[in-house]
Amino acid sequence: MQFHKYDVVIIGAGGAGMRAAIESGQRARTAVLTKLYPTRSHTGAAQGGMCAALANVEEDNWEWHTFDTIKGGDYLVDQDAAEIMAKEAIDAVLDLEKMGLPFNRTPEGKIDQRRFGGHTRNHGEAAVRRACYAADRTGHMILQTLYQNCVKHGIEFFNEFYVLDICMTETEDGPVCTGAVAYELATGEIHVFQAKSVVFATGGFGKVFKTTSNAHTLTGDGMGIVFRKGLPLEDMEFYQFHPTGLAGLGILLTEGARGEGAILRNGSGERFMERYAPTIKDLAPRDIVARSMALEVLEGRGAGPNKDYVLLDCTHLGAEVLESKLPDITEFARTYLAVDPVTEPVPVYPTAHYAMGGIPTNVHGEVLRDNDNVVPGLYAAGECACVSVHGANRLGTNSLLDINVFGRRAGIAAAEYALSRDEHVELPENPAAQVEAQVALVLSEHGEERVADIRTELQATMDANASVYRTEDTLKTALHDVQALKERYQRITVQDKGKRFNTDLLEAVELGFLLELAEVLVVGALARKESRGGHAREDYPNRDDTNFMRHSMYYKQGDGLAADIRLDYKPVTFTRYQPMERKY
Amino acid sequence: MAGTTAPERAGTSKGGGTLYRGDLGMWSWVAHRITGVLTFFFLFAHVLDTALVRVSPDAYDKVIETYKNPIVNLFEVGLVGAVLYHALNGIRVMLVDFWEKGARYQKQMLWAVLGVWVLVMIPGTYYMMVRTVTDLLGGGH
Amino acid sequence: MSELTLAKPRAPRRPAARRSNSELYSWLFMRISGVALVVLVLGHLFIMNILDGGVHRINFGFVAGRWASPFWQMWDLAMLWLAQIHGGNGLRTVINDYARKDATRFWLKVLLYVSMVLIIALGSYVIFTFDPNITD
Amino acid sequence: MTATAEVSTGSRGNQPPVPDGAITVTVKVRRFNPEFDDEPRWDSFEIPALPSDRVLNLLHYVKWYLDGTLTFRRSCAHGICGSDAMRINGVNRLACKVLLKDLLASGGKPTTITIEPIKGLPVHKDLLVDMEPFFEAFKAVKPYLITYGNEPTRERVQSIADRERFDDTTKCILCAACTTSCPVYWTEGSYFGPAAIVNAHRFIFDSRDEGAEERLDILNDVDGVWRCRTTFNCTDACPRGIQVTKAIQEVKRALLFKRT
Repeated sequence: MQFHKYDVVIIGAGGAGMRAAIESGQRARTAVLTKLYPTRSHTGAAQGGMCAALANVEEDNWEWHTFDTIKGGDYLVDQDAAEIMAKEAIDAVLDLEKMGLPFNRTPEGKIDQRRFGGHTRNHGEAAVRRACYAADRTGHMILQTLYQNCVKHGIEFFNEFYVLDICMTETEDGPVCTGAVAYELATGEIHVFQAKSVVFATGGFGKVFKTTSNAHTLTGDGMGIVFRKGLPLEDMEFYQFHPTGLAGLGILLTEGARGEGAILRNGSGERFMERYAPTIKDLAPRDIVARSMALEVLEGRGAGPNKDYVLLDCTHLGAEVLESKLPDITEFARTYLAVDPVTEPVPVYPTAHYAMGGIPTNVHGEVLRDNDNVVPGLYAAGECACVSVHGANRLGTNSLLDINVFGRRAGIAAAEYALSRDEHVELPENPAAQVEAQVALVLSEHGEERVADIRTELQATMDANASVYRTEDTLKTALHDVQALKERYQRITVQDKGKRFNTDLLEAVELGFLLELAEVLVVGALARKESRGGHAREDYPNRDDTNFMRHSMYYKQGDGLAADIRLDYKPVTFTRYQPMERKY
Repeated sequence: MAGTTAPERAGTSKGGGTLYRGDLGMWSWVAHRITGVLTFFFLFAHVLDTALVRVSPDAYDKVIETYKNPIVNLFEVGLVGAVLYHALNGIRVMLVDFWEKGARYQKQMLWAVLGVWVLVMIPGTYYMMVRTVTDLLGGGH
Repeated sequence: MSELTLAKPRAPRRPAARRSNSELYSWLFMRISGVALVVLVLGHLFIMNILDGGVHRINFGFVAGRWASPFWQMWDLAMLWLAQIHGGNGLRTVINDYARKDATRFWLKVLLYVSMVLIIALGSYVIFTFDPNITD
Repeated sequence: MTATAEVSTGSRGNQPPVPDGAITVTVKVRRFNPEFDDEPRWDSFEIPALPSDRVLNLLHYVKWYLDGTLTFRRSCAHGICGSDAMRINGVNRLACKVLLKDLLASGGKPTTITIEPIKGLPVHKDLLVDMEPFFEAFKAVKPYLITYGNEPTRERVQSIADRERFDDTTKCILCAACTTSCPVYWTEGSYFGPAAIVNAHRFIFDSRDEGAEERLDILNDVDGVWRCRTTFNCTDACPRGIQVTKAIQEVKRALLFKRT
């Protein structure tokens, strides 16, 4: 076991983690622990853009952006947080530009902006050009730019260090976070990092689903660790399905395509979004578009031999627009489906994409231990966190915004907290004991269940029973399946028993987190007997503000994988926008 | 200055494995290297043999006789081929270096190099070998 | 007009001195000498091996005839120098690329440079001091 | 087949159902685990797969159902994270961007796919190599925007044409496919390699940047651009379609003629 001491430890090196690191690293001694190389993070897969009311190409202001975010989130958004995000969006974009991000430009040389789903002028009048972008690789550029600036500032990275636990020390004022425990993939060694503050920026858990735009590595590790520590998770039933994944594969085709004018068509060539969102049509928020697509297919109007997908028609955009503004997705369609978007429409279907819920935090990124109190020294930002600026449904581009605004805030807050403490709080006794036991258990011979089988079955049941549309029945099936799989998980075995880059072990541990988070998602979805944003219950098709205008909070009760989940609620913060019916 | 030099990679090249099936450009470079080294070594020998003119006309003529030997004559064809390839590919490399579109047309230029090489070598070989072959076959006069 | 001595606000502060340009010059030399050698060597090969009976007509007398002209003397001298340095430099990069140990690299280069100097010296000496009336 | 035959039949339970239209292909993987092996070796696996499968799917099949010890990196699985650069049938490719249908032997003959780690970096285990030297070279060229003086309040202005000038090299995902395809990089030398130069290019030709001279000085060094032999392996290997060799040539020309 090795021991390290830092002021701030950041877990995860995607957009939020590195944005936090840039702030924290210039103020305090900071270490970034990441299970991947930083540039492998899934921020790099984001395509379309990052919204900010720069008003570079048409009239816009951050209040409209706030409103769109709140309405897009079906009013489950904490409005103070949404205001902060929309207001700070402008500086967030300008900061990135100053760090070197190569945004596309207007003829005057300013940052160019384009339309995006749910982003409107004057509270819903018409689509507005708000998304700042770099072709269809905005996320790639953000990730690279942040990494470049980490190199510039000499940020200390521990690459391929898989954090499996955090250290919590009980004090008079309640639990305080005092460090993190990591497994070094290269050697199998355990490292304890003592820190004054710890920032989680570990991303989502899209791998609970089979068809997903998420990377193989997005297994909800951070959320899982926090949950196992008895800390709450918030709004986990709200999971976003991105409308335009390559059919059958889930590889993302940016909403920016529709922002540039692409049209969704059903099997008979009809532009069906005109029926569901007459004003902004194909640029409706993702939950609405995804549901509309699923309905078209359910009602037999799908395209293709099995009528199981719809078509994204870009053919009228012309080769030049596709090559200059949407080159990557053009290539994806060509590579993976052998479809050329220049000449033929691309088969698409909703794909699991983004967790609106996560580790509850306040607007400074401080992690909540209940509805009112924070855990001193513990922070979270990015997809793993729930501020909540996305409510029940995130608007396109707001995730890239989220990581930059709240990544920065968490980085500053964590560093300043660390600087305000003279001494490190003592670590709990045997901080690595649990991780050592966990690793030893996975490596020991105790069954014949295969990790891949359990994961495959988990993903299959989640796709079938807990995706775009849910009912009491499907969710109960899913819950039953997940619990049976959790039981089987107790008997897994891995073939690789070595210490060097044991990715077999890694996948087994990741599966444990996936199972746990899938269960929370399903339990939450069962309890929320309404339809709101990304959570659509066929048996409760309406929004129920009387009973459910509140955040769900999940707590793990007891130890072990089979422990119970306690459900609690937290009020939504309102500032100036009262809930209205959500029409586009 | 630390931090601005590329790192050494100790213990990298683990033997074995398959041959890298690189771009055509890689093979043209391999050929360029080989022809270059061969020509350079020939140059050593050639300067030494030419230096015999400072010793005596006889010594020089004797050595030059060996150049007229059929086998060595064949080597000379090889030498001309090597130098010609090296020269033509060198021009291609320079076009890649200095011509805006050189990189884009590098493959076409390589085919052109090979084409010109063949076109020159056919008559070249003929003229270099014709006397040797006729002598060898007992023809003459 | 008097010159303003205000520091330009965006004037870059140049860090560190410019390094050596030796690799640049070596690279450039390969191109320039390459072009010259294309003419010199291909011309030489054409004359010596192909034209008018090729190698079969070459003997002491032929050489004597050629080097009587300062043009051919200069041609051969330029070719000797350029080819030696061009080839030597090429071999240097080959050594740099493939020599595994620093010591190997060093000694191979010493060998290369020494032989280059010897050959250039010998060749130049022969061209300049050639005596067509040399006797046995 | 030797020891691998046992593994190939699967030692743990049933294999997943074989989809319709699947064909069986042989995947030959270069294995090496310094923890246990003295020498690298070849392992072969018989895998049922669809023509639309990516090579990454085949590797996952091996790892998940045949031999859990097979080790490689992967993340996004659609060619934007740069984790799974490896040598497939002799050339550097991303495993998630090569489809089986493009590797099938002609005329229905049995297909064998060889997979090896990228060359020129120390092998840690199987297909997983030490990326540190690669990233060190990247860091050495100052791959970040360098400006002097006060920052503007709004964004820096840049014309569409100026932005376009360096667009190609902004696509780099640092997968190392180019660098480890370079014959000069394979040898013992300490050449920076194409990827580092590409990332220097991205800033040298960015009209907002003021650090071009510093980077050019670095690349003018013994281990810099002059070691490039224009073999075009890097351009061929780049999964993002970056004209790598062209970018390197542009840096050379910048050094030669005007320095930017």
